[in-house]
Amino acid sequence: METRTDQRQLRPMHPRLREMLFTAKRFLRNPLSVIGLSLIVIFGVIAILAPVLEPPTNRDPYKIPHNGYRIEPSPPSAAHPLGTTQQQYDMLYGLVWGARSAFKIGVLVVAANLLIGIILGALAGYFGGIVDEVIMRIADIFYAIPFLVMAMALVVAIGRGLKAVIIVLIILEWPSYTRVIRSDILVTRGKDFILAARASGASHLRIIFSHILPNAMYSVLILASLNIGTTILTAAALSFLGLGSETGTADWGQIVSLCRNWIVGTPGNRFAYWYTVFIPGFVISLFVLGWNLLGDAVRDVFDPRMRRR
Amino acid sequence: MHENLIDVRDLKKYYPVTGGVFRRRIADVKAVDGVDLAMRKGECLGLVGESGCGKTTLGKTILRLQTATAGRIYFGQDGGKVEEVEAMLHSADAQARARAGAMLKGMDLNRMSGRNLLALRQRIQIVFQDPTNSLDPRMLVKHIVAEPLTAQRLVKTRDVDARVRELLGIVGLTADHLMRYPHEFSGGQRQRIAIARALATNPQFILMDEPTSALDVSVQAQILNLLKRLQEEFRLTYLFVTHHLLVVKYISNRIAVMYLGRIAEMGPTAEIFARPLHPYTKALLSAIPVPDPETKREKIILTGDVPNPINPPAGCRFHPRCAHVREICRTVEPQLESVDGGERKVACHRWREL
Amino acid sequence: MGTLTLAETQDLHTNFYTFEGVVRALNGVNVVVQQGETYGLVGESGCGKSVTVRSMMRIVQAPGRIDSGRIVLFLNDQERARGIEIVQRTETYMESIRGSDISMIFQEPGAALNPVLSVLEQVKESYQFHRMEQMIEETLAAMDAERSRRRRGSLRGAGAVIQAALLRKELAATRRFDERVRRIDNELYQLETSSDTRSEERKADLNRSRDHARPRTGIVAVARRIPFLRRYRRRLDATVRAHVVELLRTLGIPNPENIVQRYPHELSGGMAQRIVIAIALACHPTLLIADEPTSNLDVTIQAQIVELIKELKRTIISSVLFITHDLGLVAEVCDRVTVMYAGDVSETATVRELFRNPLHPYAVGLLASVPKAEQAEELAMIPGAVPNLIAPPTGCRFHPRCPRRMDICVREKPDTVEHTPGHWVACHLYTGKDGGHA
Amino acid sequence: MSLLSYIIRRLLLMVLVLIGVSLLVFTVMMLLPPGQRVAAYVTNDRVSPAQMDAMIAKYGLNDPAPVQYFRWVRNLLHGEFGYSITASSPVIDGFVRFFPVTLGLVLFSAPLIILVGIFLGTLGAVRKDTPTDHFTRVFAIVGYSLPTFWLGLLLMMIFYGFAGIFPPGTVSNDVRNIIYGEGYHQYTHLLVLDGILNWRWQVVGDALYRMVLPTLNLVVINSALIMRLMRSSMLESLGQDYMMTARAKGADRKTLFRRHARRNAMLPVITVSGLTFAGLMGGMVITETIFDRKGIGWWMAQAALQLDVAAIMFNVLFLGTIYVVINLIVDLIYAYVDPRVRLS
Repeated sequence: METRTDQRQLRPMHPRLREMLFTAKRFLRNPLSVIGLSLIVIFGVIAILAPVLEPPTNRDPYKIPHNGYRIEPSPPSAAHPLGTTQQQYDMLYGLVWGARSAFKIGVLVVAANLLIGIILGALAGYFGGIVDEVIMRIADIFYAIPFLVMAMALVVAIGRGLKAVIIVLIILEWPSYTRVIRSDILVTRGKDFILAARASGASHLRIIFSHILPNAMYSVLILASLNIGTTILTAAALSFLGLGSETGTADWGQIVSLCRNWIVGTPGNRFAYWYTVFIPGFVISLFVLGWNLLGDAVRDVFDPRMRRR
Repeated sequence: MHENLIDVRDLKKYYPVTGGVFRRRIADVKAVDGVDLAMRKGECLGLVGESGCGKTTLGKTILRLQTATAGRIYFGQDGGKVEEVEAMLHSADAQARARAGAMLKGMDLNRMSGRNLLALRQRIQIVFQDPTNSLDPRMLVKHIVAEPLTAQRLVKTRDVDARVRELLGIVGLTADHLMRYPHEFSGGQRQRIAIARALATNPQFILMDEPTSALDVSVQAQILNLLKRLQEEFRLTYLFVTHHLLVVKYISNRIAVMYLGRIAEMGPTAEIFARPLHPYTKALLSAIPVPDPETKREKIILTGDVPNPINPPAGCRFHPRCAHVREICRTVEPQLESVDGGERKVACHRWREL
Repeated sequence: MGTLTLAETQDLHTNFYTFEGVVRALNGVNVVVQQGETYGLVGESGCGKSVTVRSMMRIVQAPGRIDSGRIVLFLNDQERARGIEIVQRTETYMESIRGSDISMIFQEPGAALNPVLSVLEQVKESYQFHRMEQMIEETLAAMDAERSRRRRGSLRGAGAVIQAALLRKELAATRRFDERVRRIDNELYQLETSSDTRSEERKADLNRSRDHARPRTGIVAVARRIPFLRRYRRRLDATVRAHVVELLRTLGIPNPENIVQRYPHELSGGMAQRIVIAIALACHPTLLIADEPTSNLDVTIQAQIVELIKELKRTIISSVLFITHDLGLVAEVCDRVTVMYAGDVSETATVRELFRNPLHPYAVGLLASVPKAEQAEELAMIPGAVPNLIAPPTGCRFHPRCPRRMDICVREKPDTVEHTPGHWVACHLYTGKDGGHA
Repeated sequence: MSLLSYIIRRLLLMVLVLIGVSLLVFTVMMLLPPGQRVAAYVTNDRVSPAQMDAMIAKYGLNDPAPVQYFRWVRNLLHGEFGYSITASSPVIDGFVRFFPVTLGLVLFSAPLIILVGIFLGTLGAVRKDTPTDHFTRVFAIVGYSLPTFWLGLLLMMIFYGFAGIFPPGTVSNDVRNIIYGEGYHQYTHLLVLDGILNWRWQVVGDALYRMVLPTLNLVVINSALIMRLMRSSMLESLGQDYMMTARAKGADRKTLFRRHARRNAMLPVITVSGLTFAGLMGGMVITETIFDRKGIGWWMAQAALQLDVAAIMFNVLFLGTIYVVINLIVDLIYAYVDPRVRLS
């Protein structure tokens, strides 16, 4: 009765593994998180298997093949299972390889931001003072301009294309990571166990790496998983506006922009071109939804109030 | 006098209060405002007072978890040498004061840094109030207890495990508990882990910062008995900070009563309980609810709250709440003076008459 | 000390449905508060003392639920005979007695006050919820007195006439509402004894109309929203404010006119606790429940608050139910006391009897583990820790830590027996069932 | 800190941030070659390459960056913002033309976004774990998973493309004739307001009619965040100790939710409502592009596509300034509503 685990009489298992199993169990109990996870896994599999599912015909696999330049989209057929967009780009091919682009953008941007955010946030949060003041005031300036508007200006300055979009998103998103990490570090820094570590003679580096970061990491991980979704949305919006990838690139936002002119059908069939509008946007939504659900689930699982006492 | 392990002289700790447009320092919270305290080897000094009186700050400053605003902390220094430096510091000769300043770098815990400080860290340790907060929730017990050893590389890596097991044994836990996280333990057990960690480096001095106030009554007894046993077994010196007077009475040899950043009264436990001199101590002692329905005592009910330590009252800090206040109390701050020429000290203008 | 019962719980089970499982917080709790006494509930954290009183006021927070048991109140002479069972009563009925007949004060005065409402706004609600009729009457009386002093016909006089008319309307509506509610409650009370099925339907009907009953203010409700007409409320507010200030003054709060305008974060802990007490005492309740009212306060402030509660007990309140983990406070404040452990009632006796002659091994251990004023020898300890109530120990919940455990303790929950008159204990050592030593 | 010194401090900080914003915008534009930056200084679109080079020399676009920065700021302070190719007019004229369109939509949709968010969030919290709650939560999570542009296109496809109602554009041709016709005074350039002032209900009706879809688009996307925050902050508020005190006083459900819980729960929502503006401006670029409303957002999108440097710089600077000011106002409201900030 001394501890909880006594009651369950678990086999001797490494405690870290036990914690992970416990977390996984909680995670899987929530149907929404399972949906989120499955969506991401499905997209992941599609992205990995892209060369198998849709073998590239061009030298550059991210160029969507198209036969002819006929302006009207064509409906789904045997040759084009999901139909084609304006100018006869194959929808399915674009979507499958677009999944790769989406992961590339999301993962690259978020990973870079995590790195920048952790370094700057740790500097600002742990040492405080003038370092903190400078970093946070710079972050304030980035915060002061509406995100998408600033992204547009930056893309114009750097030059269009997927690479530019990725760079721009990294430049613009680091402040939110830095803020979150900093505030979490401030909270953690005030805890007694940090004082105890100092009383034990632990060095600054040791305190940061073995006490503060492991405890302050969770909210930034939540932020990261939620942010992959918004990152994809912004990248797609830029592509949609014509500032992202070039026409014909396997990129979801780009495919949607090809459908802009087809919302009004033919006089006989007002929904004649629905597929070209509906399908690519739906795929983006599912992908973003997956990440958002996942982020929510991660938040619930790691919420200190939801954890054991 | 020459047995003192710790000798604190005129210690002050102020926290700045910022305000105005440019967040300038506009005032100070005078958490600790001129404290002299000496602790002998092997004793347990109880530091009591109400919240906000500065007792926790004093403890943490002595441990150099915070740097004092002013004052000296001598740890394990030869008493004669301490007196010599103190005399030089207070001498009229500017040269002597400068020399004393240089000497302090090696003697005063508050001025030490780097290697010297690190070496001292082995000898002083702390147990916090709330074990839920003082144990890193993402570390295993094994690593928590070993931290003081590994952080300073005091023990060879392969010996760490054995030492941790030994420590857990000392505090009444078993090797089964090694591979667990703090949240898997009850409050009392967590406090045992914290105590094991404090013992890891074989310290001479441990600051007990309200170690039982977050615990249940029945568990409190377990921990108090453990602490008492450890003190005898390892000849430890405790500074026991608490607001619980009966706990202090049980565990301490001597008591220091703090009020608003200063020590109001100190002396041997039995004497203070038998014959409190300071009006604040009297009120404090009479306010303790005694777990015995048979004894009904007259209570001294103080009026008002503890004043704000940003603007402590002039003169005696206790005077706005004191029933025996005289004119002198409002203007002149009483100094801690010895009652019987020995350890019994009190800071009150009127202790003789009351 | 009176011997009439004021409130009692019978075999109360309250459970919390948490993520990790069902926390069986109360395991059939029976407590009796008598008229005129200060009754103590002692135990360590997690023993269920707070849950017990929250159940008695039916303010257990989600995910908690009273699953079975009865709570019976004997608040007035009419109910004296049989009492009112409140677990089955509607929420609106509970709202009418909370803060009026039974009030509660809490452990953390800082958190118990709403940070964005001023002291006045928080204290005056007690009057608004329960003493509206009296407040309007007083306002009208004051206005009448004022008018007779002033000459007729002035413009301000005309305004006052309209205001008084509105107040009278509101008063009438309040009275009609109170009358209606009283009728429903009366009929419900009569029906509770009868057991035929028709009465069940009628009861459900009555409960429903009780829940939907609102004061029908008609034109007044409209007037409240019209800027000029709304001014009639100012007079009423002034009356309530005067009551609040007066109340704070009786509680020994210096400078109450100033304090009522403050916000909670500007108050010290002791002052905040006095405000919480003021909220609870506004309507002169019969029973005051004090849930660890001084645990987070300093010793000298604690002494002030305890003294205040004792004083109020002498003057205003009939009974106090005092919850604490501090045996010292119990000895000082209470007449009778119940010791709880892990959702079980272990022992009930007068304070003197309990301290002199504790029977239950837990009570014995608890008393021995507190440092006394004259403590010389080593403190006694109870080994182990409070169990997790998701999977509570079988039989007597104390058995894993009990030094006098018997076989039967593991199997069977002990009945509560009256060992000597007025001294009740739930332990197999005294039930007469002998199970042999383990 | 007193409220006054709080306000002064915030104003000073605001000036600092604005200087920072101008530096940032300038830095971004310095990434472009001088040949493109010169557009910010020309005043009409008939400029030959030779004249271009002359202007680069004249305006010192190859000077060291600090020199250029101060010159640029001086020009800004004199109200010289350059010539916009996309607006075919000086930037300032374009601004006067485009801004009212955007402002009209913002004034219409922003209150709706906040109200819908607060209402649904409160509803979800009060009815926690009921179908209502689940519905609002799904609404929220879908709301911020949908791409703005796609939702806009879908709305257009369904309502305009299929049902033939809610056409795109700011006004119909008839109404345009009224507006530019005789006897119609454009007092504010806001269609709805001008329509009312001129007693031309046709203008008001048409302007509102065409704002339905864009508003719906913005509300669905932007209220999700507020809703979510309102729900969680309301739930937190409901779990506080003071709710227990209120219940122990005998408060009824209505008083509990409205007076005790919602007032506290609104505090973080106030802050985030300011942030919503940033989302709204981003949404505006997309929404105006899709629904063919010639406002600031549409202008910005055109300028970005056609490298209209003057317009881009001006818009970024303008939106940044507005955003900073709005956040300042929001903070002041917060300080006013929460006594803890006001008086601590």
